[in-house]
Amino acid sequence: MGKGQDGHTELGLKQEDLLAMHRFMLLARYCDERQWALNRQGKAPFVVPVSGHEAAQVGSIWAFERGKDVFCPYYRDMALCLAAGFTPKDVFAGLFGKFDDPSSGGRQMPAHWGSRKLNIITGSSPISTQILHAAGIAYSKKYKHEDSVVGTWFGEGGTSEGDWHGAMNFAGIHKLPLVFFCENNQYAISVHESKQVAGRVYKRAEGYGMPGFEGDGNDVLESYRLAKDAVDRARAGEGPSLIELRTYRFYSHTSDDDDRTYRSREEVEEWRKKDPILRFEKYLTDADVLDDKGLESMREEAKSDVADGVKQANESEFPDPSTGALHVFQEAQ
Amino acid sequence: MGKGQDGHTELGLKQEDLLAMHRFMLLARYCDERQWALNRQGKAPFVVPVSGHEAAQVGSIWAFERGKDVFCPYYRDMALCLAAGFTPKDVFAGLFGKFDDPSSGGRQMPAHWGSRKLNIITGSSPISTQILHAAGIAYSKKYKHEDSVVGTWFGEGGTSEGDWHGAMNFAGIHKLPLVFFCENNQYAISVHESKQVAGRVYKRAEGYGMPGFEGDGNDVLESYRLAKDAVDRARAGEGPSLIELRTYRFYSHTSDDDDRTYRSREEVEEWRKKDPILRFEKYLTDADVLDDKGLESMREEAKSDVADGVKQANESEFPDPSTGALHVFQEAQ
Amino acid sequence: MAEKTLIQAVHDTLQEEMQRDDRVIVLGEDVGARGGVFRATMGFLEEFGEERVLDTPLDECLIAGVAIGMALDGLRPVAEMQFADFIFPAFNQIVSEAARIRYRSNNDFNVPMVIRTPWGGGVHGALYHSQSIEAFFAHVPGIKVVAPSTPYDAKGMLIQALEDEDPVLYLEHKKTYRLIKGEVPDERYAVEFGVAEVRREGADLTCVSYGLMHHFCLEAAEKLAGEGIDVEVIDLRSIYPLDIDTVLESVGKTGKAMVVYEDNKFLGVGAEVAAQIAERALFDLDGPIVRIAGPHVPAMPYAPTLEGWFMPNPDKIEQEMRKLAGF
Amino acid sequence: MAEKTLIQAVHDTLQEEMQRDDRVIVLGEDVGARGGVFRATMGFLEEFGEERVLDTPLDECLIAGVAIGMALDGLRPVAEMQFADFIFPAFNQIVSEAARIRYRSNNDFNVPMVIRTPWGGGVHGALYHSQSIEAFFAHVPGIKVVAPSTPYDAKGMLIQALEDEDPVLYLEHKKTYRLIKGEVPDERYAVEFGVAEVRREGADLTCVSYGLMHHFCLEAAEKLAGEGIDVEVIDLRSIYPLDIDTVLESVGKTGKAMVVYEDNKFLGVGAEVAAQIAERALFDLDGPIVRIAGPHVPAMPYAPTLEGWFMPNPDKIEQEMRKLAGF
Ligand SMILES: Cc1ncc(C[n+]2csc(CCOP(=O)(O)OP(=O)(O)O)c2C)c(N)n1
Ligand SMILES: Cc1ncc(C[n+]2csc(CCOP(=O)(O)OP(=O)(O)O)c2C)c(N)n1
Ligand SMILES: [Mg+2]
Ligand SMILES: [Mg+2]
Repeated sequence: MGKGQDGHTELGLKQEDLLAMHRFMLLARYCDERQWALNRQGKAPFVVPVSGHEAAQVGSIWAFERGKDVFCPYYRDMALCLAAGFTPKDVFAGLFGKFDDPSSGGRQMPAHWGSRKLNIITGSSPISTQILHAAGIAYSKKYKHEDSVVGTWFGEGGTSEGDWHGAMNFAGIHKLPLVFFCENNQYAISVHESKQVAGRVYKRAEGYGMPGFEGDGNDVLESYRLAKDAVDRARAGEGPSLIELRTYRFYSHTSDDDDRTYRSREEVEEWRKKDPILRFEKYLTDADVLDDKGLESMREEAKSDVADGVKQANESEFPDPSTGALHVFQEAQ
Repeated sequence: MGKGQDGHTELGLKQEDLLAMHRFMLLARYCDERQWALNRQGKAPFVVPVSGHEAAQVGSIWAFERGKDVFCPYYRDMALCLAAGFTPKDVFAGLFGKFDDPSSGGRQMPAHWGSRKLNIITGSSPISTQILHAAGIAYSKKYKHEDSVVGTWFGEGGTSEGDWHGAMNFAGIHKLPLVFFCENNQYAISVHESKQVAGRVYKRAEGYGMPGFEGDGNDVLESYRLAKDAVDRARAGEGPSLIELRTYRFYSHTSDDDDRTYRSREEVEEWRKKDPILRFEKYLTDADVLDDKGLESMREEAKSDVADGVKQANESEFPDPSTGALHVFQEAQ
Repeated sequence: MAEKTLIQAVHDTLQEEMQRDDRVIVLGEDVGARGGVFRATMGFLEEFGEERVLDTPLDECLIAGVAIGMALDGLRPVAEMQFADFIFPAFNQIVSEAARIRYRSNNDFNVPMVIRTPWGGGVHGALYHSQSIEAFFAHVPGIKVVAPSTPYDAKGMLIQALEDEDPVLYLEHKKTYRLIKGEVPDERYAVEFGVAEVRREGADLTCVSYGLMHHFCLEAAEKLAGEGIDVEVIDLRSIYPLDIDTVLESVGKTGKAMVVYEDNKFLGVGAEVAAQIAERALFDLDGPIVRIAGPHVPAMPYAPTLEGWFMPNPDKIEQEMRKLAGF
Repeated sequence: MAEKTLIQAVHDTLQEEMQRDDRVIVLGEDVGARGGVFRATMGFLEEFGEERVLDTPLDECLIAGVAIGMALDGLRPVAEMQFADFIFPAFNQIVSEAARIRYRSNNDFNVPMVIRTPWGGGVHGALYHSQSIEAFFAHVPGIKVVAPSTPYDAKGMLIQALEDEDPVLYLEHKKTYRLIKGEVPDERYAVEFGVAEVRREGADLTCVSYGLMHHFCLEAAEKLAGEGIDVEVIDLRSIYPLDIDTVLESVGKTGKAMVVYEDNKFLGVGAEVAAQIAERALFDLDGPIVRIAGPHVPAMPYAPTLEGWFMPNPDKIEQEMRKLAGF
């Protein structure tokens, strides 16, 4: 945890922050477990897991001001989107492709997050395109003299596309209020980091004239701390930062993948021991924020919220086929 | 010059190297002056100047083994291509778009170099595409256990495209026998380096796991020294390097440009004083390689070779229109 | 009302739009001090400052992606691609992102951006400064593609593009930049997309084209008039949406159709026009649907002999018109 | 001779070609330990080693550009784009480089590379895992585009692609991967490009298609046979070069033509086929040239209700065939 048992106070976090952060991590974890179960039952053809990344996501978004700042996440960021305002029902409406999926009304695959209301910019499948949108939005904020900060998230695989390079370069040149977060889980589907990234991601920051940091993405407070410093710098007009949060995904890349072809069971086990949620639970009890009973009741509450979300999403409808032709362009008024 | 008056001996260069290097710089300079004159006379609709870059180009290619190593230059590299085997006649056949233009038989604009015979890979207009070709060729050389080294050249503007990023990353991952040369003349047409490159080009090397160096591109021996070390490392299996050679172009970007809109005359004058050819002439006299008479006769010889080249290219034919449809695909045998 | 060249019309309109709406911002390579390599943004830097007249790094993917971000945040970016031939690094951002964002977000987001770019040949630009790109993008649902051929339309369609709530690819034929002059009203007006213009009426043959070719077709038609061949010449102006009704109406009258375009023939815009005629007006026809287009080679070569060989020109068009009229 | 699925045919052919020629090298995302997300290179890493079975960074521009370099240096790279939808970052390298290198260098250089990619819908892939991309590339002179629809052709055309001295885009419809089985001879053979195959003879109507749609067309044709409507079904197989002669011959016999494709209609492959018929065989026709294709929306949505709405299917095709036959 790096800062001892009252690390969070030093970071300016209150108990209610800790509880809320923990709640979103739990919600994400249980949504994930439920979506896999639904997948096995044949009720969800496609699943993108988040487990393992919860701390990196919740910690980093916690540094932003919701309602004012803007987020360009990627498909892995379920915990982040929950913390930004998605409900479990929203997640499952997307999973099932129902008409009230807030991201796309059932048009996109699950985990293609987006919501104008929540300042989560619509995402697509092609990797890393959102990073340039983030740069454009950050430029616009600066141009309009709004003091919003933009955050964008991507995997270490995402750093390979030209879009990443362009956005880093542009943000560096214009000292944009933008924070780049790399959730480095060491694999892009099956491709190991060593075949993906020459050198190290965070070390590239200097070449773009911005500071780069590496942190433990399984530590929600460390993720928060690095993010907070970067967001503060950005808001103060001191420009962009790159933060690399090392983590691991517990499951296969998606339900279409089988990670046994490329990751040893030992390696997966090793990382499961570093479970960011277990780790934060230990912090919470050590810091006397919660006792075992408190932890347990938070778990129960989160589970039940997730179950409710599944139920509501289940009861909702598929989009009407007659709507398929709508919204290619603005409809004639 | 950095190394004092016998710098070249320490670098392993013989007098004949120096004379040849000087000759190619002169040829390039006079070709350039002639093509501008032809442009003014309405005899060459399009001109890409090289003046100012001669030392960076000749110095860097001198570190390679011609006939064995492979070159992926860009349009600015006339001096480099002359040193690699182009004749002045070849240059002007390309300038006029004649059938015996070795690069393209008059199909491409001038300065789109290429020659299978000379291991100069065909280049195009879209910036930076050649850098990935260089990476693929370097991979192929390694795959085939040939000990050729590949060199690729580009402007600082060229570092902005995703192709550059991809090639740097790929070369770093696979420790390819490849040297990247950035001829940084501080402008991409009118766009100043400060709006083009966040941070510094050579400093980006580390982020790709390779060494990066900065050198004075108006110093042919320094350009050679940096290139030689890098080529040696590459040939020894120690992987790629990035070398940034700072220089300046004396003329407008091309004959379609007018640099007075974006460069002060003072700045241009300042850099003209650092003329790489004058500088090398001083070195050659200081090192007693040539006296003034020797310099003068080299100039005369180069000028007359250029005049001959213009004459020959003038006498040659335009491609026959009936050939326009050929070579889209391999012709049926 | 003043007579302007096409490039002047673009320049002045953009300037006026920037004066009236500070959401409008231009970005691209050399749009600043240089004023654009074709001078479309000449003087803008001085007038609007470097934040609104943004010289970007040499990265078209960045230009498009950043413009999308600006549009998502409420600005009206006008992104310049220095030459149409260099738009391809931005293909993914334009096709996968700009064009799909409204649809994929179920109308939650939209991308009101304009991409301007000089296209077309006949200027000794060789393979990479002469290309036609309209067919690639007109094929993509979610983006509009327009190609004004007169200064009047250049103004009206640029204003329309800026008012559009969706991405517009606005193509400027570079050979027409200074070649084509025309009256441009001072007041602000929009030219609707998806409305073709019959610029010459005729009874014998319908000729459909756009861009520089449209002017060549008019020229050819004028010559044939002397021979008593009366060609109706339609300027599509907008490639997508395509005003097929105007074309069909004309074909219903003339019974003969040809499409002239500079792009290579295969899957060029003429293919779609011909296919729609063949689908909807087959029995109006008393001659084959003729397409005159560039040969199937990768854009036009540099040598004057080869460039001439590549380009459709008024003579070639005139011959084909005569042939079809006599069918 | 063995019965294989289409994906097996691709896998086995690639494996055999690598065994016989060590210039053949595969590269792409997850082609190594993962064996490709569709298992096209399963077991290759173990057999050929990681230098020949090259897991690349997540950068399609890199994949194409590096493959071009390899081809220029004498290798025979087979680059995999994980999904056709993700080929766009490589658009510039493919269109500006691979396709133009022979022409621009006046035959001095050439690029014998193969790009394999899974395309098409009907697999719950939504907007970005369902796209058709053939029209973009078939429009580009200098690259060949093929789309085998049977395991037999998958083998023969992959071998042909590897023997070709120019770039080939080899499209594998992902819905056919396991759905379509067929006999595949053990010996090595090539299926020539530019030769369409009449897979069902008929006198009343010519139906042209490729990929998954070809199988749907066969299905629809079989159903109509019971009603006495006799449809000739042509599998184009190769989009460029396009075997228009086979199509024209058939149309000369039936007098009616339809083209079925999954891509959106506007400037899709059907536009070119229709235009060529309209240009060369207009007076053979006694019905409009019908195109059945996807609607003009940015690829197919995820929800089953919407996916079903988007995709042409045997029923829709059957109805259109009946309508046209009765014209
Ligand atoms: C342009 C593009 N190419 C390929 C893919 C297929 N793909 C989806 S996710 C992925 C791996 C991404 O890895 P990383 O960025 O590390 O994120 P992670 O999944 O590990 O969180 C790949 C190759 C894609 N979606 N888009
Ligand atoms: C993809 C692409 N975009 C834009 C251009 C237009 N263009 C040609 S050269 C150039 C500037 C290049 O600058 P730099 O790389 O620094 O090289 P220099 O000319 O200074 O030697 C530009 C923008 C192009 N050729 N290709
Ligand atoms: Mg990863
Ligand atoms: Mg430069």
